[in-house]
Amino acid sequence: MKPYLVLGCDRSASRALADLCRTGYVLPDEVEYRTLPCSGSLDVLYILRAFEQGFERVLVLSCNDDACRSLDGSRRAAQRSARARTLLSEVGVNPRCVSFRQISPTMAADLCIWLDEFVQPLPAEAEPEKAE
Amino acid sequence: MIVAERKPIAELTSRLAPYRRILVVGCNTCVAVCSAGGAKEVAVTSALLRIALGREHPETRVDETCVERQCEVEMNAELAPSLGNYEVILSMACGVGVQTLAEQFNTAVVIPALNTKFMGRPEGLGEWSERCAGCGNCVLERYAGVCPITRCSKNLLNGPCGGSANGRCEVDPERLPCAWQLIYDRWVALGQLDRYLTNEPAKDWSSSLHGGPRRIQREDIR
Amino acid sequence: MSPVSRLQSLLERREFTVSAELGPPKGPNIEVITTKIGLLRGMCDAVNVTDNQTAIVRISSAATCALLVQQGIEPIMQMTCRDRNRLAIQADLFGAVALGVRNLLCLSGDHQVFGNHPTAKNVFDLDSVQMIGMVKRLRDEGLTLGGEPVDGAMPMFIGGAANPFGDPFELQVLRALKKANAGVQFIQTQCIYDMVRFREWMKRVTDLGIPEHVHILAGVMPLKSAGAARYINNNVAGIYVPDPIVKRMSAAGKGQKARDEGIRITAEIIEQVREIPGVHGVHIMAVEWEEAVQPLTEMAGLLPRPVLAEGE
Amino acid sequence: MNELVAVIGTGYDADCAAQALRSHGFRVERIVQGPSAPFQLSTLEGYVGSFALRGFCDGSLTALSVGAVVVATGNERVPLTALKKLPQHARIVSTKQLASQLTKPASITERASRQRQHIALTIDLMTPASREATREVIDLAGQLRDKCKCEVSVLYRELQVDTDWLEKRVRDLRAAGVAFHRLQAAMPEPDAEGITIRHADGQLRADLLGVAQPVRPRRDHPALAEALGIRVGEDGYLQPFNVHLYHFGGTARKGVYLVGRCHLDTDDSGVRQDAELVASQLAVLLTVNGTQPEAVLAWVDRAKCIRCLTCIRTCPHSAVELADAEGVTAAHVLEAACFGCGMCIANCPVQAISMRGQAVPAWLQEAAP
Repeated sequence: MKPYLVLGCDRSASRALADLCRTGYVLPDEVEYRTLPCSGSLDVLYILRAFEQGFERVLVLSCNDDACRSLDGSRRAAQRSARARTLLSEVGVNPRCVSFRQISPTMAADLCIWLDEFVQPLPAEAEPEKAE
Repeated sequence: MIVAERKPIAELTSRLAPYRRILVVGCNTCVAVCSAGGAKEVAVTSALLRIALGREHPETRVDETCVERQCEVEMNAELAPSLGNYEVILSMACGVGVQTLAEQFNTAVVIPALNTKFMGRPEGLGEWSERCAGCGNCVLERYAGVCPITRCSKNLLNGPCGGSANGRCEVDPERLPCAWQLIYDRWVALGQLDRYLTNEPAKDWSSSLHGGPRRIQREDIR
Repeated sequence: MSPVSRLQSLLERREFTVSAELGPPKGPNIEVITTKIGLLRGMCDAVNVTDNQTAIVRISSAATCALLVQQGIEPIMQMTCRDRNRLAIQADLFGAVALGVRNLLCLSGDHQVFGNHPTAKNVFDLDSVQMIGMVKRLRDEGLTLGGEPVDGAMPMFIGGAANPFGDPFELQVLRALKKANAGVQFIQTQCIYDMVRFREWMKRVTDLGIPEHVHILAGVMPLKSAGAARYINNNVAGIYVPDPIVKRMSAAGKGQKARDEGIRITAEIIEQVREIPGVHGVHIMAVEWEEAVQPLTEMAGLLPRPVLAEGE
Repeated sequence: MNELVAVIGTGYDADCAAQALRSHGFRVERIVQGPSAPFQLSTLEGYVGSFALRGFCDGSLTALSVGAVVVATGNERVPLTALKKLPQHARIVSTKQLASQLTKPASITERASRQRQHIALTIDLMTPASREATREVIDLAGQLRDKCKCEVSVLYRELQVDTDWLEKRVRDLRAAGVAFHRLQAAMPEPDAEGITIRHADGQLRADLLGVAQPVRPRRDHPALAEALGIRVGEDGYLQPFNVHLYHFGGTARKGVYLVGRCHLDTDDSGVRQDAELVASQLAVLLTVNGTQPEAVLAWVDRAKCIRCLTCIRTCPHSAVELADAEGVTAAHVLEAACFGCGMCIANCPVQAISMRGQAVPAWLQEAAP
């Protein structure tokens, strides 16, 4: 069982990841990558189910706001990630275990850094994070 | 339709803490349409309960099901055979559905998961607002189709009060339009402003809940 | 019908009347009332007692009015629809009349969200127009709203409120007519700062012939500071303090200087409203600042108040 | 496949669109939009290749079957009288008016020519520069210089020279003695003898000032967009900026295209290019291959659907409708219109929608309820 789950949009994150892998990059062992046809299809349930299944952290990767082919996908993905954080914090899961980032297909280098950060331990909480 | 909203999860988990076998029952009618108690919200709530309750008691079982209309005894009948497997039913219907389950299954513990809010309609995606207070004696004809009992914060039948400014109600200007502004605008549009000059007498509230719980009987149908 | 109260007598004699507001204490501390009576005695013709004003719980209007009667001050009892149904309103009215209260101001009442019990269930069984009609029936027909005879006479001078600064403007004009039709004898307005709008409202109600049957009492409220003016503009729906007044208050500075300027502005407003045909009196809402009434009435040339002969 | 294409709009943009479409073999139906137009558009139903454009004609509801819709309504020019800060003076005229007088006898331009007057032209006096205004001013400057032999100055806050053609024109004009100056914030000051205009290099005196009228989006865009199931951007032009759609005349609704100044800041030559681009895309799209469904599609389980309309309201592509089949009304995904984004799936309150198609990720197939 891998502890970390990445849900990435097929139109940006998956392409950036493919680029990255062409350079010889290998996903860290702890990370499972699942593709979404568009981040607008991100369902709050996908995130909740992931935690039920035993994942400890989820990273959602969507396109930039003006780069969603379906116009609202990135906005919806951001809002559904925020909703998942609120719901999870209600059941005692650290909301920082769900993160959301926007990416374009050409951002392989950034993705590399983000994935590296994603597998690091969560920094100690300075103060309770405000719900988005 | 009836519009409802899920109670905070913490309230549900504290009510459900003593139980290990839980059946979450949704309703696929009004509360599904307002995204509060259909199959989707049943799945979300159940997942959250499993995470919350399973932490201390991994043996906790949360099962999900939905009936078409929980206020109908016949539609709930399909639940009967499996109820023996559960200690508690978490009903994700409106208050009517919860009470129907409680009446129908007299040995079952039934807990409401939703707060039933109002009779209303969607205003675009993800937004619902109240339209009817069920007063039992509809006055809409006299107010150009805008209900002052429901939509005026003070239920004024001879409004507006002095707290109407720029079309908004002082009670919550961000969210509430002034009902009397809406009535006025409609009257002006319909050329019926003279209707305002008739003083509306004190309302007979006996037809509303104030007259006690209501019941309708139709002998021709019975 | 002969006048039932001093206020009614004076208005019918076409005296320009002065009434002032008295906010009862948030508990049974009669001393507060006595002190305020001391500040208002001789400064006005009647004292208006609020009924859980801004939905904050206080000693009841009826009890305060009864105390005023005992002390020889004529009260105007405010009664809201927010806290009482038709039974309670009529019961309290019987009691108030029995204790010597004669002037009544019928109000819808501020919504409870603005007060100190925002989780309360409101009543609003009646609205203010319906309450006015009910009181008129008690008095003129001797019948309760339910249709049964009233045991005893109900001499009452019936008042209502109006907000010339609320929206929709046309309804705020016509609503005064509805109240007049329901039986109101005097109308007290919301605090006036915006003379342009007030003049327009007066013109419209005069065109409807309302001042021929109904005495209009102009509401005024002295400002304590420029901050208070800005607070009103930002937070109180249906009152508007125009820019020039806010600027004058700012220019006056702080503390006593600002308070003096507030009183001066109010005195000027009183002088202006006095000139408007149909305005028969002024109602001073010096909320929790009853000390302002004396300098204000003095400056506005409203003193001394007329004295009624015995039995008048 | 219906090869009739509706072109909405009048004027140059719509003419270009119609011409380009005809040259690609389409039949074209011109639709005039506006309060006094004979056909009042109300809705666009259906999907690419099989649209029904519904509207009122002489008070009765009619429908036009088309394969695609091209919007070419253009933009609006702001009249100089609407520019509050601009002094209203006989010496200040619009560049459009100047251009129209060039060929007329006894016109202001003819007099200017006779008296060898100094004419100043501004590109972006009041609002940001547009390509249309830039092109108009550069063209006019050349004509005034060459035909009228006037002294000409061009004033700008921003000079958008982003095509080879324009660059060459500006170079030629400079060589021919046309002065180019950057505008200052101060407004031109007209008096009885002339106009004083301050600029970055000092100030100049001109006899006439030609002001290029600013452009703005048409104000009927929101209503038109709503009828067609597309969107208006924050700037008021059709289709918000989107890297997938913006430069290609496409919208989030398959088969609805935009040509020219209703969505782009462009000039006449840009409109012609845009029309050609859209026509060639439609030529590909309106063949059987072009309207093949996407590899992932939303699919509604009719038995589960409660007709709550959430999916219809959620879909950014107008790809879901209520449809009757076997006596049951339920949400139905129009495959030719669906982008497979799955937005409706996550919003469905009864989990009645799932993904179908060859490219559905394996984990999602397992996750389906």
